[in-house]
Amino acid sequence: MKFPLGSSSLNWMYGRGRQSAAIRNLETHNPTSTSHPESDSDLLHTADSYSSIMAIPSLSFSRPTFAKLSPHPYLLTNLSPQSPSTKPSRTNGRAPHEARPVQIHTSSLSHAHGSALVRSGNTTVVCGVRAEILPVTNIPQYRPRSSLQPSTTASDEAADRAELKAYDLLVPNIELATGCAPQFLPGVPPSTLAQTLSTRVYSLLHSCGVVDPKSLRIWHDPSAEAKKTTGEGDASMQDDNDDDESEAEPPQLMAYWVLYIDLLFVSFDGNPFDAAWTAVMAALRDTKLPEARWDPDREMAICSRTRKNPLDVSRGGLPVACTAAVFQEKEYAEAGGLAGENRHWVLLDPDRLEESLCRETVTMVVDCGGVGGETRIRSIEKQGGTVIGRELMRGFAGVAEKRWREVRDAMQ
Amino acid sequence: MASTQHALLSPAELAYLHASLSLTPPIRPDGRAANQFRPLAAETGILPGTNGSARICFADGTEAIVGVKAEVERTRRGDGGREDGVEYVSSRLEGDFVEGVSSGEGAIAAVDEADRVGESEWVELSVEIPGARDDDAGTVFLAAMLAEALLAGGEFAKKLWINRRFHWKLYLDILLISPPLSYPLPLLSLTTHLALLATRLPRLKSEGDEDPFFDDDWAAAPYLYARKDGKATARPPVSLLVMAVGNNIIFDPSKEELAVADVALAVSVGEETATTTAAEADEAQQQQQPLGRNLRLLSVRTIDPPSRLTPPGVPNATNSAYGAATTQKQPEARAAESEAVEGVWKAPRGGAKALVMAALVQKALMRGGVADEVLDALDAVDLVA
Amino acid sequence: MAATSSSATIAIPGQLLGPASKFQPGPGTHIHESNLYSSLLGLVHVNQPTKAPGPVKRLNKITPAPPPAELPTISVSRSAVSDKRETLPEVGNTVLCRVIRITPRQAVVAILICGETVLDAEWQGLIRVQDVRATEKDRVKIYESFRPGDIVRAEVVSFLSPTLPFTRRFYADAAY
Amino acid sequence: MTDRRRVNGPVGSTNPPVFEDEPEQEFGAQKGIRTRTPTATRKMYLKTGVTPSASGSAYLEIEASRKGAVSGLKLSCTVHGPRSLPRSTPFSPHIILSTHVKYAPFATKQRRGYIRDPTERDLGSHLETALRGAIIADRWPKSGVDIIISIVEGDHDRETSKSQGGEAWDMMNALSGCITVASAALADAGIDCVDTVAGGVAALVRDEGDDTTPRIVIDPIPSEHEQILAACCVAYLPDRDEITNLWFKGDLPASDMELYSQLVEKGIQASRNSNEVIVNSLLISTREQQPHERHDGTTRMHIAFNLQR
Repeated sequence: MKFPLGSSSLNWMYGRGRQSAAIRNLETHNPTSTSHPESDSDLLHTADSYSSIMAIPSLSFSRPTFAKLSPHPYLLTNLSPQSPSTKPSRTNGRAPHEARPVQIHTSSLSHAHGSALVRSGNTTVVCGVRAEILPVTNIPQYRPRSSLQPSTTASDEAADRAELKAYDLLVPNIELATGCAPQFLPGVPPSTLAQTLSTRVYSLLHSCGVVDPKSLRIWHDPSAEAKKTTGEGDASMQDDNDDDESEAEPPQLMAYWVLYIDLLFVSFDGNPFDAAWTAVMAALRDTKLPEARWDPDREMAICSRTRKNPLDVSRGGLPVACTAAVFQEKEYAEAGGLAGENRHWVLLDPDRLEESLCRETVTMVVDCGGVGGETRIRSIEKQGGTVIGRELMRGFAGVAEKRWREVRDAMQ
Repeated sequence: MASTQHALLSPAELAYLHASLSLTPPIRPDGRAANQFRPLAAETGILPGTNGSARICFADGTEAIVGVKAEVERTRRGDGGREDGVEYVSSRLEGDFVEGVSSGEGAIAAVDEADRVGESEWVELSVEIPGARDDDAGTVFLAAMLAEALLAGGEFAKKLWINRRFHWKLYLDILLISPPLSYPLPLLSLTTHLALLATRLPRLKSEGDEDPFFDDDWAAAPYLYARKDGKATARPPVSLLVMAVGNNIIFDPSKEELAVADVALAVSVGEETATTTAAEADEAQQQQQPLGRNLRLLSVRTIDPPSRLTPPGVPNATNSAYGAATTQKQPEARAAESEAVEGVWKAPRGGAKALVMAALVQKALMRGGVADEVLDALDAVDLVA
Repeated sequence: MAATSSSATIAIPGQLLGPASKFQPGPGTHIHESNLYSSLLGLVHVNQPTKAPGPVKRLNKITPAPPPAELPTISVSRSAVSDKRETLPEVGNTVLCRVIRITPRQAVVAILICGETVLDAEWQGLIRVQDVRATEKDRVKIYESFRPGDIVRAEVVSFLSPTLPFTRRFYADAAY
Repeated sequence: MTDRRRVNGPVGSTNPPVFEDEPEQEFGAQKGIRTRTPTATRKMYLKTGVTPSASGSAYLEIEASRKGAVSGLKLSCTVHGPRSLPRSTPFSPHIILSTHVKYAPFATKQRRGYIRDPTERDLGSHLETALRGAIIADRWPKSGVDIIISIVEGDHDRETSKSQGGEAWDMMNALSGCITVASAALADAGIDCVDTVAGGVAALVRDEGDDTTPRIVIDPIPSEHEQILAACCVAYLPDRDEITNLWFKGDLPASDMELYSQLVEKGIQASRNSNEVIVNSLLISTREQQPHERHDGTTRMHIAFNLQR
């Protein structure tokens, strides 16, 4: 199909193909009225002198061609349609605040303790959670914790988090170099993007306290060992319900579970963080750790094949990441000159093309599952640009809530 | 890739070479017979610091040395390992956690099933080709090929068993010390073969599962491959390079010859060992042929023939002032050429018929065939360890 | 098996299309043992022969030496079955490309669109100074003609000589 | 080996969980006896176009034979190109093929590292040989194509396979899967091929039980058999009746080549089966193909990943 704007030919008439001209032409939908810098004039004259060789063809481009040649004006013209009747839509047909539907499928991998496949549009990511045992003897400067009381007070929670972080019990890694997109070919060290993503997931995991360290501890409880009732078997995992035994011989903490959280992008079409985070959450909720007891003679933790306990991720609630990119009418090159009427659009859940054209992005992690369903903002990240201010941010929270519900429903 | 370095021949030369090799009998550039190996000079025991070593120099100037070093290593084995599937076969990435868990059902079970068990982990084989990185696909391919032949049937690894708690760890360092003038597989394989034949391990003095200690008298050290009156009862495998051109089967091709191969195979051959493993028990009855060697087929790998990457010739029909242009992506032009024009070289497409491949293997394994000759030739080399 | 595939119109790589004696191989096909096989996944087209291409045309626009009798050309095209298809720029194609960098001798361009096809991979091209325009070639200054970032329309004049990557002739007025 | 560019986790070494064996109740059932007929391959699911941003892509899943005990094979393959070669590379009259096979960290029993190990590189070169025979290289001079396969889930037993070097046999299954999925992805990418190459595995096995005469089965699962004596993996072009890559490994008496050729024959049969899967999947995807609507991979992936459940 032809691109609606017949005038797109202008880019090549006067603009010397630079998007500056493209934009001008697209604003004033009139070939001749386009003003162009002096620098162009001599070239025009050159052009005239050769019109003899070949008549100037009227170029008009098909959609994909236009998109390839000058993506920015292409997206711009989509967002600012001529007729006020047609609603502004993005090149992918979505409305600015419309996110891609999310699909989540869990426990499809049999070698992982928990796994999830998350698909949002054409971005597909697989997450596998794998638990391994870290004997406390392997931890340099390990500080044994005596208290068995289920940590309730804030200070305890803080201690718990410190524990998670100090011993590095959560190991998220994101692999992008799987050919999931042309720019991510394997055989190279992790790209900056991949490293950033891993780190963001890492810090968010800790700051949100998603994983309850209690469920990662492996205890040795001599008294429980003494009378071998399967009931006490649980004692080795959950310390809360064996306080009564604890007087006799205090159980000791012998080892930790370490969760290796590996993410593999199968297909990449923008907004990797939201997808990755959703996958991590889904996989963690899917994770079941085998019940482990400490075998003092062998000095190692022995797990049961049959009895598995789901990982406790209740404390962290359900934080959901929601990312948007800000698309500005003028690119940087122009911004200086025509600062005045620089329109912008906030594009939720940007795809590859949009990400390549936007400099300003914001990610808000919200959790609406709290008491009374009121929204809690767990984290806000914003990079680049100057558009998003307090007002926008406030509005964006609303968008994030909507997104949260979508993801929550997908999780069910 | 490295397994198929380019031979710099013009399409005309390729066409000529291919034609002469497809004649019956084939005419090889160096005048060899179809199944004749390049003459070679071999010696063993060149590296006194090793348990066994060898050096082979082909007439064409390619040369390789192999050194074998053995170290005593504590056997990693854990009952946990077994059920969980943390077995040693693939335990590169696994920590040494099972260490110290050497007691328990698993270990006992392991000993029950066979008093000596070997792990492929106990052999570490590294190949070095000048000018190729050691993680280069071609080098890895070579190493994997030599290793899989050596470990086939699990017989070799068992030789390294000392007792339940200890084993020999064998390091094979295979170096090509000349530039790779031809595909080095045969050379490397033969050299490795000799080095292993010459390899001796100190005699074990300790008994049972106690920490092993050894007889320091080197003269008393037994050969890794036991020998009776100067002849090895069992022998390491050899890998032969075989290729087919037209209807001819050609052994040990030079680089140029390989460049026009229709198909090339690496065939690894072992010799029937005196001790029959469980693996061979059932085939034992077939093994009783008296004369010649009882060869065994250990592995076959397809070598990507470089011929696929050779520049095509341009028939006069389509040749023109724009000669360069005719080779451009233009389906008609290509397809029209693909009707083979006499005397115009065209890189082969597709693969090879199953029958042809079978014939190659057959030829290599034939009783009294090439494999036999090679083994005999290697027998002639007297061993200095 | 592919050869006995149910669909008549859809071809699968390796599918038998007909004897080479009855058809002329078009794009997306190859000859094996004097039979025509498909080499692409796509739809089969059979074009009845038009007029035999003149020898001059054959020289710069490469069609094969036509068989004695004009045969219908059979070809397999992906256009119908896939929206993304990569094509190699051929001599005579009109391409749109973006100037990457310029030197006094030539301008290096990345080819974005070839004919009607939007290319995934950006193939590199060269505009030699003598190819910028038809007349006064000696007066041409590359830096007066192009700037990095310009989009230019060009025609492929040569391809594939190992020394020169591509060469293009430019109709200057088409470019601006 | 600490990689500063990744999150490395605790300094102290961690161990995979070690299970106390609870033999009978669930294991007895799992001790594999092959239920399929010797000539039956496992169910396969193949879908092209799962990675729209790539030139071509395909996803292959081979069903798990026994729930829980053995995981199925899950492969995702993307093809990038034909693309122009970097300026540094010398002129080539052919398309330059580069293959890359990588296990996902969670694909196998041991957690895999992110750096390719020799096994993966070896798989890569096998795959390259298999594909180079299939593609028509001279259609794309001066171009390169990258074929990247992520093994999302390896074909691995939960318990150790009893035969020595069970992993080595698993490699063959993985390879044949790689060949099949790559072949589909190449077709999807529109790279000229002489045929749709497909992989197949056959093995000479001895079963536990009284009759211990070796028999040949296709698409073997190591743990289902007492012992694997030999196995071969072929990459086969059905319409040309040609083999582009043959990998045999094991221990056979040279005296009867019969056994060997039978093995290869079965391997070909196996690859014929997987070829049918390729052809069907290609036909389906082509039929339902409307331009600008190639992204219906969604629902398929969904189904695919649900096969497990």
